[in-house]
Amino acid sequence: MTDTSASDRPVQGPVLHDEMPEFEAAWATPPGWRILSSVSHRVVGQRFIVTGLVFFLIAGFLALLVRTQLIVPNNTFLDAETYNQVFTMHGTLMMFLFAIPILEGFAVYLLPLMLGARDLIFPRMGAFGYWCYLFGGIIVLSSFLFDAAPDGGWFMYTPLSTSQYTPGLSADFWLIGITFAEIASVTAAVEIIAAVLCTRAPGMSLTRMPIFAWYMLVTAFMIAIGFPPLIIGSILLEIERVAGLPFFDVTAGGDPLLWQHLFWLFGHPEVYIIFLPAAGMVATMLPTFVGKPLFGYGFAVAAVVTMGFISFGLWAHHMFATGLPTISLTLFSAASTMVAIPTGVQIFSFIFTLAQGRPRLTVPMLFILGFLFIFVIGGLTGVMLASVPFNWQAHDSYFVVAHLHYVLIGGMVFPLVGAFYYWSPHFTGRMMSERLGRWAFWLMFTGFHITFFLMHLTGLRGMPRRVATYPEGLGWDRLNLLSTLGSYILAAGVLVFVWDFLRHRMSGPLAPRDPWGAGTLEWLYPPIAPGHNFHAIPRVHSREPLWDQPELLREHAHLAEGVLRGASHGMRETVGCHPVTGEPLQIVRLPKPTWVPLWAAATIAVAAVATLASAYVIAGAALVAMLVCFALWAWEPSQTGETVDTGPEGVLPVNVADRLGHTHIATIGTLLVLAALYGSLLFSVLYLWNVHPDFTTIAGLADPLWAAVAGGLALVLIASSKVAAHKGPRLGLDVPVLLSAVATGAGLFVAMLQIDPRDTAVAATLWVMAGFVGVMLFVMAFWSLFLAVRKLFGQVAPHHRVPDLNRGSFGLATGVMVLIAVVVLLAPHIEGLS
Amino acid sequence: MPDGAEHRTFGKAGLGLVTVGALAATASVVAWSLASPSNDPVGAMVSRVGAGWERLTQWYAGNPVADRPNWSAMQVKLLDAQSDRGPDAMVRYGCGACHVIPGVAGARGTVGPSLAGFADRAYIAGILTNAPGNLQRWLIDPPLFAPDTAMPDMSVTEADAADMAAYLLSLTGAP
Amino acid sequence: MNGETTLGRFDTQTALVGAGTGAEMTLVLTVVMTVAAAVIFVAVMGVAWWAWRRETNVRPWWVWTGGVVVPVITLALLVVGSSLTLAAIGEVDEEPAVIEVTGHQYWWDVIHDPRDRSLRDANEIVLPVDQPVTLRLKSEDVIHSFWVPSISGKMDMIPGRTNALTVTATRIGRFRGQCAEFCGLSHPLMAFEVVVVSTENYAAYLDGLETEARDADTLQRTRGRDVFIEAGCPACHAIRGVAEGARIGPDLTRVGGRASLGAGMWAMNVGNLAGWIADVQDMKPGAQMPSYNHLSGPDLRAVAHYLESLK
Amino acid sequence: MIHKNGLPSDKLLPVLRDILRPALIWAAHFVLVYAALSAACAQRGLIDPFWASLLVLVVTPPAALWAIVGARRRGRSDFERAARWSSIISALAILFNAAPVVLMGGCG
Repeated sequence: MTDTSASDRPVQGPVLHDEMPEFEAAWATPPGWRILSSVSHRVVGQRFIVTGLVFFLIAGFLALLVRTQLIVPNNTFLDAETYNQVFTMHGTLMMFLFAIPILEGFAVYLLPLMLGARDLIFPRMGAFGYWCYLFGGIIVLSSFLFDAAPDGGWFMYTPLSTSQYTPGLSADFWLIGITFAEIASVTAAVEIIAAVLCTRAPGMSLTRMPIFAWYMLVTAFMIAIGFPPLIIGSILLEIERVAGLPFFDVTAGGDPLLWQHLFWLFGHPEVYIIFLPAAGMVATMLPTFVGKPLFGYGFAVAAVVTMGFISFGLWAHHMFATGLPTISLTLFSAASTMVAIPTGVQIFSFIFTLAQGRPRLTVPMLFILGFLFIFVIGGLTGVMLASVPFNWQAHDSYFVVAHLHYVLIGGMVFPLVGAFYYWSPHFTGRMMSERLGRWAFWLMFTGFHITFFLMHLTGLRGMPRRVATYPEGLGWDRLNLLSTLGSYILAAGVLVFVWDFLRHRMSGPLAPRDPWGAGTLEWLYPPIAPGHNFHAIPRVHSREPLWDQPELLREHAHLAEGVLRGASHGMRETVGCHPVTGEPLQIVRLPKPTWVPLWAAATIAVAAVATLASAYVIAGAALVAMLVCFALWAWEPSQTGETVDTGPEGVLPVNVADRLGHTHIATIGTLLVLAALYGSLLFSVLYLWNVHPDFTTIAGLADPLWAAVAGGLALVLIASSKVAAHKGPRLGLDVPVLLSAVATGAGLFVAMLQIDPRDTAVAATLWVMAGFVGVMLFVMAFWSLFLAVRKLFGQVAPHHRVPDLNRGSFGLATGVMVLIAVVVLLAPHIEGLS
Repeated sequence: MPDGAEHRTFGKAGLGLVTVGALAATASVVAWSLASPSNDPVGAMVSRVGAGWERLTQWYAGNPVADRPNWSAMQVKLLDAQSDRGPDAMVRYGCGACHVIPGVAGARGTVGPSLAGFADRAYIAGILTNAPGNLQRWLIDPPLFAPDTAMPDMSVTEADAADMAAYLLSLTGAP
Repeated sequence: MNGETTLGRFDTQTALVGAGTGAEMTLVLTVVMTVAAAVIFVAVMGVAWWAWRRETNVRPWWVWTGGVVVPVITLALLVVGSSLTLAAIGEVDEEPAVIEVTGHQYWWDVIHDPRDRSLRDANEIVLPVDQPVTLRLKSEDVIHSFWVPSISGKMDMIPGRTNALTVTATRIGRFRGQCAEFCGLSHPLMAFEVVVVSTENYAAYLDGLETEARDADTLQRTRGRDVFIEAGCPACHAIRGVAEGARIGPDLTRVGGRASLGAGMWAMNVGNLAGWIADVQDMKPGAQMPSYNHLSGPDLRAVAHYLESLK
Repeated sequence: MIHKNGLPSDKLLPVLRDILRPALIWAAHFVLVYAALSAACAQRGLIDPFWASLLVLVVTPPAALWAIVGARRRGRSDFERAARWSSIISALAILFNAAPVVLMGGCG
């Protein structure tokens, strides 16, 4: 594929416009400022990427402030308060507002192109996620303007972050802004799951999927399960700060370690959530430059899947020094070492891919080699840190700072910069500079090692992290001086890259079609972005269609053979597939540009800001407005029952009402997130109950009779929503669902009234658990009411079964959650447990 | 274009040379950063170079160092005082707890006045004229001259007081 | 005792010099793991270099070997080795003495043998050489972490819990420790010293802790003691024989005898003491103690001299 | 040599299950071990450490065996290989989960 003969060379030149005016008009991006209403994955993905890059530069600037403060001992460049704000915001921005969103941006942009879809499967949700991310990020950053920047560390340990030790709004800015921005991550995760499983080109079975899609699929599942613990933790902490409920207060049976458990249940998988997409980029770019497929695609898939699981079993290695029993330490120590196995498998897959061919040393390849070099060191120090005695010395010292930057910069930033060089033709139609790229690489590589390698020594010489200053003469002076100088070199490398990125948009050489000789489908079109994908979606027969199906590149891209050529009736459509086999299953109708996602996100932003300002009436009003936005969002009819002639694949139904339909898979994904949220709450209850036995009897017990009644009503709810799903849309079937949801909530509320949430942490957590179930029931009630109104207005035809099907699954889950809550509430009545 | 094979790189010998050089540089830098402060060949070299540079500039300014006595400097001279020992002594006596003193580690106290540009002051604490001997005696026992001062007598030795005074009188210019 | 200041001394706060059994065993583990990691790193890079140069038909068992077999053996050794080290660190031959250390923002309250609450000191922990001591670690406010790198690894101090850390110091000397968990504004200024002494000196030290504070023997010191009481200092600080009972701030019975002031940060002398009393919020932002900048100059000096005399 | 894409689509689902199952067994086993140790070694002291250890020791071998059965799957397509890999990695991880009970006595 490197030595393509002249006859195989791709046909050059841009897409001919006006080839299919109806198709191109249907997919046109709105001009001017109305582009803000665009929901196209290309627009949304690029927004994510650019915004993430801006946050990266801000966070990097903060890092330079940190390094400058530490350049000499006893420095007074920043005072302690500012320093604490700076390092807190550095970590926060890098982890929450740069790393995850920018990788999701790449996924949002690349996945449909790689998978052979015309857009991401829920375009409005992608746009909504972006606005949540942007508004959340702005809220967090705006704290600087109010002189209330968070200063409790990105980990926000209680009790330091409670209102007693951090009065004022700084911690609230963090909790509210970050939780808001996390909505983006979670929605994007659900969307990626559905997109990878449901919109692939005909013939693209799971074994033929580009490896990047596998990495993103696993990552998306990890986000769906990994982020909820932190969301729950943040909600608990915010409630404690605002309403004084004692979740983390030891005098009422709360526990500061509960926060640490919840935080690291998120925080450790987070590291892999950041690493995996970047490794997926490596696995995508590497074969291109070697000219051979990835060695051990199956190895990599197995490794990524097992890694996704095992990474959830290591969270407590961030808590080795908290006094856990030795046996728990050993458990987490052993589990932590095990994650090195799937990591090692991937690394060797990459290395042996090199051995399959003659690699070309391009700039992206250079960054991949840098990734290998740095990440292997970071992985080895990570294994060292899994050893408990060593961890006791290295924990919270500069050794850990060194380790985590080796893992995150080596494992994520280097592949990311390589990815920018690799995929930039997609964004601009031009190539970035090989020469500047080499400068950027060598400056970053050298600067990185000077900065962070020495920190291993600084840490072992006893320097703790997060210190605004240090006395001279303890052996840290010169190491810090060198680290700071190194950080300037690293920053210079980043600036060269940014300069090249800005510069090449105007003056870079025009990119040819498939400029690197890659095999994946995103290079089918010449990289002057046409704003729409796939005039016709080609059938794929292998993982590298552009290598194995040379006919795809032999003529102009818009002439390529495929299904669904052109548009029907000016609608945006793409092919929905069977999740496993990739065979066409349905036609997915996609929405046109709309302002609703922006409005919906804006209402949440207003609610968040109003909460910060303690204007709870406005916050409530904004949440009502949010419900209106969501109702508008879902108002239009579901179009099930229509059919489309796809050409080669025959006639396919639109939006099938089936378990394998894309909305149902997304419903399952959403339920996964909700189950993880609920599971985090149950974990909190059990943890507090197990750790503070003295406090579990003080709070009253729930009323057993009413709890049992609520449980019975939950069964009615399950039955009625399932019946409605089975029988299809009828107005009369919505009424019992609505009533049973409301009645269940009322029963649960009455049962809870005997428990005073201010008494103990367990009682408070039980109330939050009941509140969560209440929100689920509210959603069921609102959903039923909404469906009923739609039916009254004739928006739902008899064959439009999709909404009822999805509500049926949601209702089942809600009912099960109520039943679990009832069991938890009734259990203390059993002799001996309380 | 992207085909990296055509890019010129170092020759084999050059690559080896660069590698060895980089390794040697890394090793020496790490060794330096780990050495104790008293064992500082690099620092010594830097200060030798600095001193040489100073001599060179003064020679260039037509003011040979050794020839003419520097009267303004002589005025400040205290018996056996070494101004470069001043900052150390000040750290030991805790002067920085109350004063901002340029060049003294951690000295950013705001209890007393900043001592930046001290040599330009006319009076010490508004009581004694700012002369080397006065300053030395003031440092040894401030309450002797100003019974209501908050500055305590810190059992400063004669020699330390001389060093500190010499250092303070080297602080010129606006703060 | 304070001829040599606490600061400016190299190698007193490093995990690379062992002065306690925990640190020494961990250091061995550290060296072994570092060497192994270096060997593995070179080997992996060697394979990568070879893979870059060669074009060959790759066999799956290569990935098996590199990715599973070799790592599993190495990791099993690591888990067993570090578990054995972990067990060995906790092992002691004799009944350990008990010292209770409580973290506060931003200082350390030390009680020798918690059964007798009167043996209090602060910010300086004296340990007998070659005798096991169990440190009972607590916190009064936020999470702190107790870390003396030369003696042992760190252990967190968490409100509502008591963590135990058993250490055996093996070298006579002074070793610096520092709070290792971010605890607020003056977290970097929360250090302390561990003084390891011979068994005889340790007994003498404990005896000394039981005696009352030294008398105010000069006019100025007497005035200083009176100012101490008049200004309300006994609300937080105890000086045995003068003002007892308060536990909010550090015990000052022997404050002048400590090598450092402000939790291991400044040398103990009249100058620093005066500056500290007059403007503690500038020296240690966020500390619980207010700045006593309303004392007259002579009163300030008197208090500083009085406290400095308490050895 | 590895046969890529060698798997007909209708055989894909069982292989996929074989990739996922060992990891899910690992997860269940990990939760069980964590729960047993937490029940035995936290303040409440719900069960005796001895029974917790015994439970872990009893459960681990069958869990590891059950995870490893996927490795019986023959076939040279790389997804069938992936199932073997997943089995072996998960089985090893399950054995490592039992390490604390073997290496430490009681709650330590």
